[in-house]
Amino acid sequence: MDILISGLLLGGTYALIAMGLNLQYGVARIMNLANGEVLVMGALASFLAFTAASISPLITVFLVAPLAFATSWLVYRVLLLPLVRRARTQGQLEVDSILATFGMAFILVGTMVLIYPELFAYSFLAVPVDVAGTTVAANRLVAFGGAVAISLALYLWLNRSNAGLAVRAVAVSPMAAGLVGINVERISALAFAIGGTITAMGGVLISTFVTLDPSLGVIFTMKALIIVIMGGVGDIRGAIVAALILGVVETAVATLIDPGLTLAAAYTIFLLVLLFRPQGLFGRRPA
Amino acid sequence: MLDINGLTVTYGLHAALQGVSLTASKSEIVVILGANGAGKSSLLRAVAGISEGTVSGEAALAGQSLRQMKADRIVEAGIAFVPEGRGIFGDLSVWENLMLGAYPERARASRQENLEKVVALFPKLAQRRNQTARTMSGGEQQMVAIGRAMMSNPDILMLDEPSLGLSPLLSGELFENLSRIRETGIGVLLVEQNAKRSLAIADRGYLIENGLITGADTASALLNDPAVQKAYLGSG
Amino acid sequence: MTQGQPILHVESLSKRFGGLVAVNNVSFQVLEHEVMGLIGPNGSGKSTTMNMISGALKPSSGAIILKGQDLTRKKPHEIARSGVSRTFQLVRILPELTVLENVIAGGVFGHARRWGKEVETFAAELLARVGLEGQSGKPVSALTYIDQKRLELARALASEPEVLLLDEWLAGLNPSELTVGIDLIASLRQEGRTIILVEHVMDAIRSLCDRCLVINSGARIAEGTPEDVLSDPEVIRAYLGDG
Amino acid sequence: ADPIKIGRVVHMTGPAAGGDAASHSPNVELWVSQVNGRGGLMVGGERRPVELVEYDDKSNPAEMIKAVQRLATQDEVDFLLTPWGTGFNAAAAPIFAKYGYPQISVTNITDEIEELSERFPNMFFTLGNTTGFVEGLRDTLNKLRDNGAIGNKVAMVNVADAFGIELAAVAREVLPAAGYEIVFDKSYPLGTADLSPVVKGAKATEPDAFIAFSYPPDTFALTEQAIIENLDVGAFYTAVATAFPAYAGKFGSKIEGNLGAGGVNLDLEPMTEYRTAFNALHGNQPEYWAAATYYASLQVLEQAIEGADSTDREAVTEYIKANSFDTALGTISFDKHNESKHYWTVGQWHDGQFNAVAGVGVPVAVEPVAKEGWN
Amino acid sequence: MNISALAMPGAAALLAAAACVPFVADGYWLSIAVTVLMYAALATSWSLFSGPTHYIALSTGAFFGIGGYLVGLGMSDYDQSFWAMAALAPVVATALAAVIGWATLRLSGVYFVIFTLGLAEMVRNLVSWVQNNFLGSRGLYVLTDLDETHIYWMLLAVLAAVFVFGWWLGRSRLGFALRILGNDEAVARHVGINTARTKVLMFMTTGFVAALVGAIVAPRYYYIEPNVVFSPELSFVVVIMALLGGTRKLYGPLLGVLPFTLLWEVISVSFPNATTLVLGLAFLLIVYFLPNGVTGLFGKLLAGRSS
Ligand SMILES: Nc1ncnc2c1ncn2[C@@H]1O[C@H](COP(=O)(O)OP(=O)(O)OP(=O)(O)O)[C@@H](O)[C@H]1O
Ligand SMILES: Nc1ncnc2c1ncn2[C@@H]1O[C@H](COP(=O)(O)OP(=O)(O)OP(=O)(O)O)[C@@H](O)[C@H]1O
Ligand SMILES: CC(C)C[C@H](N)C(=O)O
Ligand SMILES: [Mg+2]
Ligand SMILES: [Mg+2]
Repeated sequence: MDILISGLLLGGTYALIAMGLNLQYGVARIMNLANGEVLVMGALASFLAFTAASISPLITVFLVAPLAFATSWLVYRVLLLPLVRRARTQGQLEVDSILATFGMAFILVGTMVLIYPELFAYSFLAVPVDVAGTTVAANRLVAFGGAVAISLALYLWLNRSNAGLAVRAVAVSPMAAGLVGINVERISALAFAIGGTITAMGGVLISTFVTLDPSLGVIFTMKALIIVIMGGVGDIRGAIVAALILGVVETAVATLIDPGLTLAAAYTIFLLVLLFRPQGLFGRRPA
Repeated sequence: MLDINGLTVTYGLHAALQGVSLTASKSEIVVILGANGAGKSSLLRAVAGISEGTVSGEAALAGQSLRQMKADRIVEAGIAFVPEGRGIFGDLSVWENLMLGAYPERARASRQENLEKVVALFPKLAQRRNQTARTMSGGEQQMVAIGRAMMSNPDILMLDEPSLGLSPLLSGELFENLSRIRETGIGVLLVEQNAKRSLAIADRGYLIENGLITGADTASALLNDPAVQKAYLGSG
Repeated sequence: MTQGQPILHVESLSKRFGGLVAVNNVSFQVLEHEVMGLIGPNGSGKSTTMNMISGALKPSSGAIILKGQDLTRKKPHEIARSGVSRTFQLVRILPELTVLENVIAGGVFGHARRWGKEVETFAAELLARVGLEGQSGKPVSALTYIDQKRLELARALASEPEVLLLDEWLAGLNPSELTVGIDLIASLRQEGRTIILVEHVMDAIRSLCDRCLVINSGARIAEGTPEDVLSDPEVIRAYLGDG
Repeated sequence: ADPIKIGRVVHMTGPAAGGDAASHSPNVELWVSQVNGRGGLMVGGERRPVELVEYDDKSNPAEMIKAVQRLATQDEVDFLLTPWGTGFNAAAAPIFAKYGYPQISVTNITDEIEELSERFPNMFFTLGNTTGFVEGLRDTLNKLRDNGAIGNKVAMVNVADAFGIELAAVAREVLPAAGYEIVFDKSYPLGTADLSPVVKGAKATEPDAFIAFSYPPDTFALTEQAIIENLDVGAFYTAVATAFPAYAGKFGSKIEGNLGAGGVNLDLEPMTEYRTAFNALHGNQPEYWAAATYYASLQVLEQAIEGADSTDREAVTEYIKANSFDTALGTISFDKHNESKHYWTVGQWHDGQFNAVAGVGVPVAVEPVAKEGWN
Repeated sequence: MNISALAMPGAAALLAAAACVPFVADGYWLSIAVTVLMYAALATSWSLFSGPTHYIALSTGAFFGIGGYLVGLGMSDYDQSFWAMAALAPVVATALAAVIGWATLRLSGVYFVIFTLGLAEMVRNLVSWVQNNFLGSRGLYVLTDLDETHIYWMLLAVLAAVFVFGWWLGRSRLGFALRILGNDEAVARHVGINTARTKVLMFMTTGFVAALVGAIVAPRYYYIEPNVVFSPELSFVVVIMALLGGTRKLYGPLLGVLPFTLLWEVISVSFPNATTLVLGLAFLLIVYFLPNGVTGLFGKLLAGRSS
């Protein structure tokens, strides 16, 4: 029980880390290596707002969203679209976007170091809450709530709205999407921007219980990539399920076996999933 | 309706299409015949706005130029395209494919009406509405692709080798269906290898060789032209 | 050339994808020097059968035996070495290799293995054989569609296979090209190659096959000479239509 | 007059950046502004200003080596400041030695001091050694045990990285030898997202003391989890970053009585002077551990240059070995292994300040007290 | 014919010239040269596998780390000589590469990329855990009498060996199989190539070289920390340098490493306070203005001159 609850909470955190990237990679076909840095940016914003102006992260989360959306949109239109347009194959785009977003990650880290080079440490809702007999931190619970709300909203949007249908169509086949009158570039930009927004919002929520510094982004990027791949590229359910599995497995291993083996366990699960379902939990077979 | 004028497509240094002009109207089937690599697909892809090459020349639908438009605007203008290899959403259901067909604004109002037309034409699509498109057989996928194109309420439907890989039975059905589509008032611009069958249902035809139009006539005239018979009807 | 002994035995072959039975308990034999047609409606399991013989798919049950050698559980490269060559339903050429290298690729690792000057000479001969002489230095992207098909055929021949699998090799050719294609396969038949042919082009089936197997929904519905099976009412109903 | 060129390699980004930004950089700024405020260092009868040349290595040792080489051979700096981190100081040692620069290392905690100083006679050690640190912790625990504040049961965790592994390995010998029973002993990887299983596991063993040989992000995470879980122990120790003002900034009064690596004696007059000057320049407090020692290392360099009355590196190195220096830590000198046996090992938070409660060769102003809950 | 006739003596002359660098370069330039050689060896061997197969392996950091770590561990804790450990480390890494190669064979494309990216993390964690629980070391010092000159020569030898191997590979069946595999794996299988074995073999080769390089440069670091030797950044940098140079030619990666290292250096020196930021900008510029890497640019220049 203990393990399950803590594990699910951790899984919620992972979902926050991975959902945005899943949209960006699944729909806009950009393997965004600056994903972690965007998350840390969100955390930095939250930290500065909290310490300098005593703004609660729960407010910052909504302040950050439009900003992240606008910048991500711009980044896609200005920096990434030229790469998408010139790429002849998916492989070429992958290489180009790895190089470009790696550069962006550097730029973001460099910028954050100029703004605030030390640890972003503040305390928000660090109070115990009892959930079915397990003590958990309120801030983690809030973040979990955020993860649930965001994934629910995302799921409904993707499956119930016209724009969501278009997003899924682009994820499946950009070429075919163009042929049914979907403006692929606009939808891709939209998906990329929403992905960036979710990641930045995740950063705000995560900063309430994780102490970060400007250089930690790469850790989140790696985790996010693993979750996205494990869940199946372009599938929101997959990312969420994979995140929860990882959360529970890591907690179980840390509690029952040895905390030193959590990451090893995570990778083992990852490998097992890929060996038995090479396309990821909810992924599509390669055509 | 669709007027193509001096259309040229080049891939790098190679000119696949060199100043091609042709027209297609509503309620007619126009077939384009040509050897492999003659530039037929290049032509359709350029009109549909998904050419990988450099396009120059003019293409207009009802007087509205399509040249500067992206694929999605062209669909909006009234041209639907079924590419070689069908280009359906393999991972979505049959029904979702059809619904996506009605994504363009011009098609939203008449969605129900078009859906009825499509289902009347391909009853199987209604039976298999929840099947993942990828798991359908080749012929069924072709129905999905054509049905989806019709859902966008087009004035002109362009098809690139729709009978490729279909069994004799299914390709027979396909050509019948094309005639029926014409009856609904849609113009059909068709690229086919199966010259005999396509000329049999077509109103007019064009011959294209090495990127140039080398002949244009009514379908029946083409069918009886000895040169055409030799080159495209395999009467040897 | 006269037909010889059976060299390929397919016994009770089945393939299931989840709930779908794509190939259902199919058995047949292929004789040496024979061209056997495998026809049937779309989705009837032809490609799946070919994929199992070439090892691309693992059979769910049944056996495939080539010249006494059990290929059922073998990997594709092992099967290729045992003497099975194939082309693909959608042409698959190696885009970054030259025309000649594409053919060499077939002759280095497969059934008959050559290397160095020897394989180059042999590959050049094969290119001439399929009508591509003088094109060996070209990048493959410069080839027309039919030439790409020729190239794929030359690659498949380069290992001197015991059995050649052609899956809709003629699809997409226009009538005049089709004539050329049919002639090319006919000349292979003359040489005494053993071929399994999947086609929807009835002219080709009629003129090329010694014998035909018709399947529908994964199961055999007819077998015999092209004339016989193509006039079989069941085959007409399921496959040909009355058109 | 001719400026004296001083080189430094900074970790602006990467895993070592946070430590550098907290313990080194602001002190370098402070020292340069003070020295140049005086008109420079007094050498050969004239004041020569200090000119700083800095490069960023992004926490990459290969980059650092290149940058140090560049400082030595291209910029031809007169002196080099030492980099942040044990590994970086080790990697830099051969180059410092090759060009004869004195290397007054600070953030460099190791038990290999003897061997290193033999190999690199220019290398000095100021922040203590691994065993010293663990012994300081043991002595602190002993005092608390003697007071009856804690019993013998110790839960120990460590970050599975060189620093944490090394300290934990020493502790596994030192603590049992002093009669402690290690009831919980686990490591966790750097970058672990959720440390609640660790704290829960430790709590389940009902320890009297909790010891974590931790790094900055996990120092924060472990403390927060302990608060959430209400881990009620008489001694709660975390390692690197406990001494950072950000630690108090985050947890406020809840960390009253927390123990941690480092600490300084706030009653020492030179320490107060240093902290006041720091605050005047930067508008905040320096951290309570290596910052003062790093500043002291700069003072040592300053006094050695002026004392040797030369920028000759050999002369300065000899001067450092032979003399004692008045620094923010008080008067310090180096033993035959170039080690300054003047350092604090354990500090404790009290009223928003982190006071040393154990040290080697330095006065300690306060005695450790038991931690009484998380309020 | 002309060019290849010149290639051998040309390469030999180049090698001889490179061997003399330590006699003329001062410490700084030598350390740049060491860096160049290190990355050149890593990037070239990386592209032997990843170039033709298009499998972007991000495992360099893992194998490099194993090399450095084993040297540190052996010398610090087991009193082994540097030479013994430098010989052992690549063998261990190769064995590990074999196991991982077999386990991940079914992964293609991006799945393989991500797995290899995680590999360095996983190995670092396992190694740390083992050390923590069973070895309990006290800091891994690599104290040798080797200086940068020796390291330079060793790396040069490794690089030369990698080039010779690459040259041989380009003419061998294995190399040809690799090219086919990179074009179309299904075709490769059906023409009789044991794609699994081919991939694993090459993966092992890159693992071997990376570990060897890691072992050789370990004395340069003096102190081995898992979180430094198992750096994911290294994996990325190697890939980026190789892609920048172009992976189609054997010398491609070298053409990436050289300008990249120098650019990196220029930026570090010119923008000491914003190195990372400016590097990021430089990266973007490279991606936009050098889409085909340095060899692509070369090709263009050559084509431009001949036409
Ligand atoms: N994306 C492309 N890049 C470069 N060349 C191309 C491209 N697409 C087509 N070509 C070339 O342009 C010419 C015309 O090709 P196109 O596909 O239009 O012919 P087609 O008449 O449709 O032939 P098929 O009957 O084989 O479909 C061919 O030589 C082909 O190789
Ligand atoms: N990988 C797969 N997963 C699920 N179903 C599959 C798979 N491959 C084939 N099928 C299904 O198996 C059946 C047989 O397919 P197969 O490709 O063998 O048909 P075919 O006879 O070659 O048809 P065509 O003439 O259209 O090429 C089809 O219903 C198809 O949808
Ligand atoms: C004193 C310390 C902060 C040293 C640092 N943890 C290191 O070992 O690199
Ligand atoms: Mg075409
Ligand atoms: Mg088939």
